[in-house]
Amino acid sequence: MGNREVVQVRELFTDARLVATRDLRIEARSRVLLNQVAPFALLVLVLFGFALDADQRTLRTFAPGLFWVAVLLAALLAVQRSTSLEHADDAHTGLRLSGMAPSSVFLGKAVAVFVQLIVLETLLTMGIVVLYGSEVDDPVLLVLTAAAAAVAVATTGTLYGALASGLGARETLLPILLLPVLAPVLIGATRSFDDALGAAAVDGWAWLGLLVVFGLVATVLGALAYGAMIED
Amino acid sequence: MAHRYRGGVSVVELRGAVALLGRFPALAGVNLSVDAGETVLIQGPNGAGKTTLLRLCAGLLRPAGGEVVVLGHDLTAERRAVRRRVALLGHSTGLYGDLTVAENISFWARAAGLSAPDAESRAAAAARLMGLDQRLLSRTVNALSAGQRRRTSIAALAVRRPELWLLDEPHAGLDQAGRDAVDSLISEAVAAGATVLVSSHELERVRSLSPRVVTVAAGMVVADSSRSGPATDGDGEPGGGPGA
Amino acid sequence: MTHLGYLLAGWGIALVVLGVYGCGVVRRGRRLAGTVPEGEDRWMTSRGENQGG
Amino acid sequence: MADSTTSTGSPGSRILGLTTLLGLAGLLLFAFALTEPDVRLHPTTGEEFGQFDAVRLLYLHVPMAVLTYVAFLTCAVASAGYLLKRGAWWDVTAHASAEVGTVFCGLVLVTGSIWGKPVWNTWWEWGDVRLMTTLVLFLLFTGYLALRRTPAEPQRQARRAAVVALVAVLDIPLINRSVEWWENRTLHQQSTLAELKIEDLTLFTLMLGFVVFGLVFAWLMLHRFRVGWLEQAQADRDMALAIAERHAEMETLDVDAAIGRTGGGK
Repeated sequence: MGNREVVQVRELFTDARLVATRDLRIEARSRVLLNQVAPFALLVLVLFGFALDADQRTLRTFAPGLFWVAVLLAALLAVQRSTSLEHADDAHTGLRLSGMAPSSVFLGKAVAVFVQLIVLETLLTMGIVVLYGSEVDDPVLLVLTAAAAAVAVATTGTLYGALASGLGARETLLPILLLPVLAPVLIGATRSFDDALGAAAVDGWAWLGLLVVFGLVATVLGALAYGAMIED
Repeated sequence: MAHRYRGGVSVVELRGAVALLGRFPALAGVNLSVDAGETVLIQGPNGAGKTTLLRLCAGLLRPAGGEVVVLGHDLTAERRAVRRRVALLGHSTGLYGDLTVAENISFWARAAGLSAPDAESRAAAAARLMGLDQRLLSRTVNALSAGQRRRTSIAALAVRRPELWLLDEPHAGLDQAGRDAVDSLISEAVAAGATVLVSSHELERVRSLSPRVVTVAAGMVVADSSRSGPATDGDGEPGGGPGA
Repeated sequence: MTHLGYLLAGWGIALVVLGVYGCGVVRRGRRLAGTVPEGEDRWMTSRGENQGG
Repeated sequence: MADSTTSTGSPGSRILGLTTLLGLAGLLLFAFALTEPDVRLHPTTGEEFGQFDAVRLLYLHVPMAVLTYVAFLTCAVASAGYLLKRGAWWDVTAHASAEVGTVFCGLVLVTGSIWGKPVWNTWWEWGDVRLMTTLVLFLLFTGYLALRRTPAEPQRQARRAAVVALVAVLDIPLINRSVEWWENRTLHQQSTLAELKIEDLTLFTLMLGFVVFGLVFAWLMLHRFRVGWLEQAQADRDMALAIAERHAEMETLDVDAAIGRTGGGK
């Protein structure tokens, strides 16, 4: 029977890749992330600057936290976009009828959101370097943290995006459900960036560990629970 | 296991089936049995439950009462097993607006588990059947008219070669050529041994396929051309209740 | 007694909120029990294994 | 005597309710009259320090905090049970414990804040592990209850809520860990109690607090569960009525007219 399981696992990843490439191709065509979400995220950075009185030292100290708040807000939009792709013309129903395992759809959509978050984080990193004068002390830690946090946000966001879909008040429900769950990610990623950007003396690698654990748990849990979310 | 019925193999077997939309019983106790290879026209006034009946058969809704067996699977217990073997054409097109027609069709073919080469060849055949020419194939769905979208949507379903077709007003929004294409699709499907349930207001057009006609009203089957007597099996009264 | 204001506020808020919530639950129960006919509202008997605590 | 046809009360729940009220009265007596305030003398200077009478808030705060976690854990277990077994009993239990737990959780935050002002000299302490964890937990379950209130097909609703509850409870250790490392300081004493000069009577009163608020919790759960159960019964009945109504529609419906002339169909 081991053979059958191998086939199933291969099918899982083939289908996930199919869904991921489709979502990314749609993004490449429609440019919603690049034209709308990314400018929004940068705008948030600028607004923080206004609100904190343009004091470069303050901004540099708080850059990690402001960075991750901006990422979370932009991630909400990315997740909503990812969900609305399926609901715009009820492709959602087609997916359920396709016979693809819900786990594949989950992984595929999460990968697509992950890639978009990485792009977003790259732009925002440039943003805090230019606008807040942050300096990168530890590029390896920075990159790994950005990747681990993106996994955590993409998987949790994809699961909760499906959860809030098909309900009356889905747009307003998503933030209050998703953001508290992501509280550890915000804290962990901020602390890790504190280290990587030299904003505070903390051990960023320990925090990276926490982010990795969160990401793994969210991936496994999401893959298992996504079916329960999209079924009627 | 297949359910035997009147000598044929029963593809759809509903007994007292109840289905909810939210908390509203859109189907309030449907009795219906369809054999393999049959073409069934489902007619009825707006709000009778035609769409819900088709969605229930596709395994999209959990039966809230009664017994629902499709292609040998009891849908109360397992609905996913049925889905790959049926095709449901609903009111929405189920397409991605930013993808081209060709990309949409081949995505749904791949999603149905076909290998890439298979998907391409079947997609080409389905596009030909629905009259989608080369120029249209490379256009994004956003740039199509409603009728062209409908054709694309049907083509994306045809690639799956389902055993059971569930067509919800397939002629709506199509021009003459499109309607003819739908009719030939139905004939081909039946010739290939598939079963077709079609709801339509285009009664005369569907009649030319000489289907069995089932009339639905208020969430129940109230008349059935294949029965000489009362509409429902067993108790005979449409108000007989959801045998839950 | 020191901190009397804090003590009254803490205990007062807690007991009042619990009281109001408890009354609300009981009232909801009364309203629902009125609409559900005899025999269907017996949490001890219907739907198998349950017992309300 | 009114019985379950008119309310969620039953002989058992009435006895429980009376015991709870008596227990509360007893607890108030112990907490305010019989126990001493927390006053310690500094070993060298001889100055008085401690929590003084503010300690009397702990007889309320600590038991409720523990019960909050009990409630959310119950909710998680019931949610897992629902996902595995699909019984209405699990779903109703999960909803009831989440609601009661959220009320308790809110009160824990409020009473903790009121206690913190005189003792820690601040209403709110960012970076305190238990405080922050409890706050995030409160927000998580506020979201859960909001989800519960959205209109949806009941079983779908139950399934989605179950996943949210499980995610929320699995998130607790991560939140706890992250806040703990975050500031590396906590005002909450290793155990608030270990530092107190624990006398027999203080300890007894605290234990009494656990028992009494445990009774309050049980009473609320019992009634809230029954309300949920009645809601299910009502939903079933509403569905039966709606089906009957649909059947009655047939009387007034002119099918032939609605679909056009049916010709040779039958």
